[in-house]
Amino acid sequence: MVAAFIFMISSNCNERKMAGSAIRLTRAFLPLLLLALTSCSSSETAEQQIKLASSTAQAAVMVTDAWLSGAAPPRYASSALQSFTETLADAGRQVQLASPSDPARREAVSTALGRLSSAAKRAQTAVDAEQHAQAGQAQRELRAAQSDLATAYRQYFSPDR
Amino acid sequence: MQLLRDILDKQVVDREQVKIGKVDGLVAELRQAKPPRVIAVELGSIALGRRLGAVPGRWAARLVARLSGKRQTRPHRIAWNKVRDIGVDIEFDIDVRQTKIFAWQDWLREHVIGRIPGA
Amino acid sequence: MKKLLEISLGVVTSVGGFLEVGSIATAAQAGALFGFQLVWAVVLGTICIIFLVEMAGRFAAVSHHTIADGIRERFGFNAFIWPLLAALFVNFLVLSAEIGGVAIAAELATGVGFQWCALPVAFFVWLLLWKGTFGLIEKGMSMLGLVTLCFVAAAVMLHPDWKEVATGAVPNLPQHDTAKYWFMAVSILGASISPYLFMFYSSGGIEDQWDKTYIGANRAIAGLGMSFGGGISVGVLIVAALVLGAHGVTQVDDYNQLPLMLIPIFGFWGFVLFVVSLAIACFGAALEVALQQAYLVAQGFGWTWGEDLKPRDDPGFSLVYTLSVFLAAVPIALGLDPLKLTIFSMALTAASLPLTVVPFLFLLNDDHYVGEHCNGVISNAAVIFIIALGFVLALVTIPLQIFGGT
Amino acid sequence: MATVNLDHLAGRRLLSERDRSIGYIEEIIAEWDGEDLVVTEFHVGIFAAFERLSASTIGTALLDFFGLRRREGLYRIPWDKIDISDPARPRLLCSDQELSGFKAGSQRRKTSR
Repeated sequence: MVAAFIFMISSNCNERKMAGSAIRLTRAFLPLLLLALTSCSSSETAEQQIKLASSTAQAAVMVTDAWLSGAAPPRYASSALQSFTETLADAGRQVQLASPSDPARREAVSTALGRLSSAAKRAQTAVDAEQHAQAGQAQRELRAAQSDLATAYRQYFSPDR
Repeated sequence: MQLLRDILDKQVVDREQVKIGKVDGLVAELRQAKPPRVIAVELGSIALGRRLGAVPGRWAARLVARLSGKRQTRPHRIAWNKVRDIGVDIEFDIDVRQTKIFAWQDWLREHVIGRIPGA
Repeated sequence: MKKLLEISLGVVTSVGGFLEVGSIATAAQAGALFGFQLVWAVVLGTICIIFLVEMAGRFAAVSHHTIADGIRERFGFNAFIWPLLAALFVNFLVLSAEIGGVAIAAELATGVGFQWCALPVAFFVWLLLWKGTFGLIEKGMSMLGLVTLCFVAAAVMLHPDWKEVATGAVPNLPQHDTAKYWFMAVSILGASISPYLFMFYSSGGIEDQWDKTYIGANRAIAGLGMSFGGGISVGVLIVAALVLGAHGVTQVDDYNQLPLMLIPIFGFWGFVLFVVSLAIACFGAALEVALQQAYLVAQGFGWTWGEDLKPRDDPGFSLVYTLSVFLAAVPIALGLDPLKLTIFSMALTAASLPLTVVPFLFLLNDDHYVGEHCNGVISNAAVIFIIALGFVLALVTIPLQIFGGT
Repeated sequence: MATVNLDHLAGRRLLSERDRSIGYIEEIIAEWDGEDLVVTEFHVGIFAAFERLSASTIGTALLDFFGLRRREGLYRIPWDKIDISDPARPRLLCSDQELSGFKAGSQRRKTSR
């Protein structure tokens, strides 16, 4: 973009040369752009996945809360919880794929993530079935698994051992 | 008058102030032992294509020929002696409806836009 | 009295034009992850857009030409083609994002997946452009857009620590997630300083038949309107910080998280308000961006244009917005995540700024066009600053996209 | 009748008789001769686009700022000293010696409008 602008100012000088450089420019930028687009999903580290999962779990708690108090329409709550379940499950898979420096620690994290994901799933089922008690239980489960995750996270990144 | 600065690329309007296009090209006549004389302005995609270079110019001409169904096409020209006012816009003493400049817009109106309800 | 009415109407209009999916999404993400730390980006972006909008309006009022006209006529076709292509591409992404925003609102309201809503949304946008007048689109939609003030109300009701908000208004360095911080700052700036906004504004000046008597009104509208718009963005940011961030929802990567901003404050009505705000803000912006695509092409090539004309009287113009709207709906209909697209397109908008802002420096000092109403020292300094900012943003966007992108 | 597109001359490199590059065509000056608008001279220099932009005060201010206005090598060449029959390859029709007589002084701005 910048280079294109420089062309603009030095402009009219040689139009065909300009067009040629522009093509070269695009050729240079296209891979970068593609890289930028694709890197969004692939370059996430375990740490980012855990942060994302923790945030998503909190959102699941909030949605369940909102549904329990009648503030969120069931359709929205259900599809939001479904989406959060998928995000959590996906985070679990990503952590599994992360560098296996210490399998025990990684296992703790991915267990916590699995627990979160299934709790979110249960919350969604409860919302679909309009069972408030179950939803409340799923919410407590989410909170518990959340603190598991926090512990596992601290161990995962602790410097000792 | 500075032709590139004050004429080229300026808005062209007809005598009814209808916006016709921009001055996409400027044609001069070469004369024996006399300075070149500006004889017309050119408008349209062919003139624009040519400004980007010979190759885009040929593409534009081929595309226009294909779309209009004619074998060969040239840029639209308005004779310079019709010029009436040169300001921020350049006004020509013509009526755009009597030229072929808006032929494609007319075609579009008749075949596409006009067929959609509510146009 | 009539002028006062004009001004207030204009202010309402620009408030409506300011807030769209980009400003909502970027402010929500920034607030959730960084609290009030990025308020400065909204403030800076708002100040920049005030200057640009004021200049675009003044240029239109004095010269009866739009900024796009001016770029083509002054710089020539061979130079114009670059900002033209850049703006068409960026606007395409933004339009797509706006259609996606309305589609998300529709999904939240009805439960029908957003990709199924994209084409119907595009159809409604097109229908309003096809049948509506400029006044209807500009004033009608923006009046409805005032519903977004609910974010400001929510922010006030949360009793934020205003001193902390004010501290955030001063640029500061991040304590964590450095790449993400700067990426968000770039996205917020891109969402605030949108080329479509000031280019559309100058076309609007022509559509509303402004002349030199509007210079004062224009100044007031630009200043007040954009400040109010920026105020609403800050409102979104505060709400996101105090609701989402405070509950530990720091990564707003899923549009399902967005309604949670207002639910804890207004209950069920919070959900409704959010959906309505999102739908209206994005719908209005979609109308404006689609029109801007048509303005850009028609003005660049000198065709007859005007939203008040019947489509059969400016077929070329009508064709451009028709194609723009439906093409932009395609990525959403194919299931591209609207939130991701929004953030990406806002960063790209920021990167495209130099191409569209540099011409201001020349056009607003050209006595051929603006005569005695050319830029003063302050305005010129502002443009030069924005250009410099634009260059920095253009240089950092791609690396940040890779390292800090969502 | 031989015609030529003046717009194609914009920004073209001008070569001398001995294929030396003189500069780029920055501007074409025309004057009214009765009913006719005739080309009188060409401005040839090292910057192609700036001539157009110089219509704006900031344009000239920028040029001054970067010290580009008192550049060497801006020529104002009369119409009959350049062969423009092929606008993609304009050619100078006079000797280098004659050319140096066309070098513009600092008062060159006066031609505008």
